[in-house]
Amino acid sequence: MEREEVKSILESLLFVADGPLTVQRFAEVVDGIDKETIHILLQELQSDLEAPSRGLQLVEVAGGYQLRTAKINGEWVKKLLGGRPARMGRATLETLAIIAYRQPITKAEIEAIRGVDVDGVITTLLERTLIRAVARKDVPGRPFLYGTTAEFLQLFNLKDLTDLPTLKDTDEISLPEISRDVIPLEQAEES
Amino acid sequence: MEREEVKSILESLLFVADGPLTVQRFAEVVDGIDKETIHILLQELQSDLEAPSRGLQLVEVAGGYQLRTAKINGEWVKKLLGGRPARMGRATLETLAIIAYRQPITKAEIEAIRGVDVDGVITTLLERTLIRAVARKDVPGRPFLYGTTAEFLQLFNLKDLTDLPTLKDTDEISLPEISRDVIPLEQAEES
Amino acid sequence: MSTRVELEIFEGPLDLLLHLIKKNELSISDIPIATITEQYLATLDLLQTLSLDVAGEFLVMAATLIHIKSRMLLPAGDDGGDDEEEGFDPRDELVRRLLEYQRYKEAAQDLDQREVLSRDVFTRSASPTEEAGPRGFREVSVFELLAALKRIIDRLPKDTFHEVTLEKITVREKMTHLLDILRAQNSILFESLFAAVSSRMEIIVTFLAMLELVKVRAIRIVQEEMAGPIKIEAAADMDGVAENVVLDQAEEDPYGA
Repeated sequence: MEREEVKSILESLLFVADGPLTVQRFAEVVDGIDKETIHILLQELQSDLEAPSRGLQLVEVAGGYQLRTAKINGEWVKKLLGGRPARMGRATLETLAIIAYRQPITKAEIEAIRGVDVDGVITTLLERTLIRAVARKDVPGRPFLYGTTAEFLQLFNLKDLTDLPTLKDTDEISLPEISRDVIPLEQAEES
Repeated sequence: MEREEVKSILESLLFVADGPLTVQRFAEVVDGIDKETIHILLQELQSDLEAPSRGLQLVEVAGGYQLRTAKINGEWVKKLLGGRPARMGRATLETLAIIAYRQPITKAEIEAIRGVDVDGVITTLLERTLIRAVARKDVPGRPFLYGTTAEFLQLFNLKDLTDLPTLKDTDEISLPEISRDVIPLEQAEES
Repeated sequence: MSTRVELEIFEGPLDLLLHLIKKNELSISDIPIATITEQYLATLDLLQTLSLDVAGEFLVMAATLIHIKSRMLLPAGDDGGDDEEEGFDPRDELVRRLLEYQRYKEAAQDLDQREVLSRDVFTRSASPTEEAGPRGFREVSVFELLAALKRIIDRLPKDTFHEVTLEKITVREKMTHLLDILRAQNSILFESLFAAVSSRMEIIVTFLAMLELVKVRAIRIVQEEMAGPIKIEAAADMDGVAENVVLDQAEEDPYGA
């Protein structure tokens, strides 16, 4: 198959896909094309889209590639689509950040960090499938441990969890130490 | 606004639109741009997409413009989408609804309600394990009685069968009555 | 847990403390605990004066601050003996919590500044079956219709008084009625179709009439977005298709007297 043809097919597939497409998936669908070629063509597509007259971008997100509108056109798109979901509140964002960086984590552990009850927020995040229960913690009460989902990566345009910006180290205090300290607090709180 | 910018916006809008966009609609959203310019830019976009490396086409349909995949890539698109559970057709949904509300039910009884042969649909539903044969009816021929499965509940996000949007308050108008009334219409349709 | 109308501005006691520390340009690792406790309590007082409900967490923190303050006043080694470590500071635990909270607060801000999907950037929302239909509306499933129907029925008064007199309304009449409406205005909201309907039997009959017209493809039932309003609209050749069906029904009508 011609290079141009394959590129054209990749664009078609990206256009109709429901979510990010992995190079693996492209290779399965367009058989006979090696992953290396697919990779190169996707890079090409990516740079084609950087032209100022183009209104799309090809992002690497949640382990795959996805076409999205250019950020600069966000306001116009919003105008076309009309009323869009409101901004995510701070409580939601903070809880999500804690789960993203500390997963798997229990509700009690999140509450110890935020200093407030997070029941409602957890429910919202579960409903939006931004987090999911991944396991139960082997402590009394066997609480759920929560982790983030592929939808979370998609929402914030992240390739994978390592793509999360590094937590700013504000001080010499290391994370493990903090969590060790946090556990007794929870127990105290529960009793 | 720069010409390039507007072209970029048009591409973004076409990308996210649910249906064809009229020049009028573009003009409403991107205010300050005259329809003539929009028209010219859309023509430009249309010819850009004719390049062999592009996988989309801009079609004029129902009085508006819509981005679609290039016809030539149809097979690949189908292959990609075929890998996922396809959207359920109306016949399948209707049959499933009848089974859900009237289970256990025989094929003949479903056909009496729908007024059409449901062999193919039943096979599909069995293959997708949305229904299963739960028993045989004690009538001549001892036909299978079908009921829904756990997968069915999952697919429609139902806790259990009582969670179906039943017409609880309309018990006095039982379904058999409805089906009796519906049959003549369907027969009319077939003739 | 008390209702938390109050401190939408403060996400919790830690957030309020961070705010006070920042406002006073203090260092987290060396908080003048007396000053901060005073300001913290003053803020809570203010909120209570404004008749705002102060959540339990804020009060727990107030107690913690007062406790730390009291321990700061004790001479070293005089505080019960469970903190023998050299250089123990009663503020340590609080400092740790504040630093950790601040870290995630910043991480949350970073997340918020990314290209957020459906806020800054958008993916396609249309159904992938490109050649399927000229319109991007999604067709509504039977289940969604039944759910919508149930909502309408639920709104009806529970009495079934009128049922007897209204039973004579026929599917055919309803079909004709619906076609008339659509001829006049091309589309109608599902719910408004039932607005003037007062008995369950009439609702069912109306619903059946609608289903019949869908079946023969005289009308389409569409929805612009999930959970959005359901719309009934005329199909391209509504009249051509519907006429036969309605006429055929004229002969024998199961709902007729």
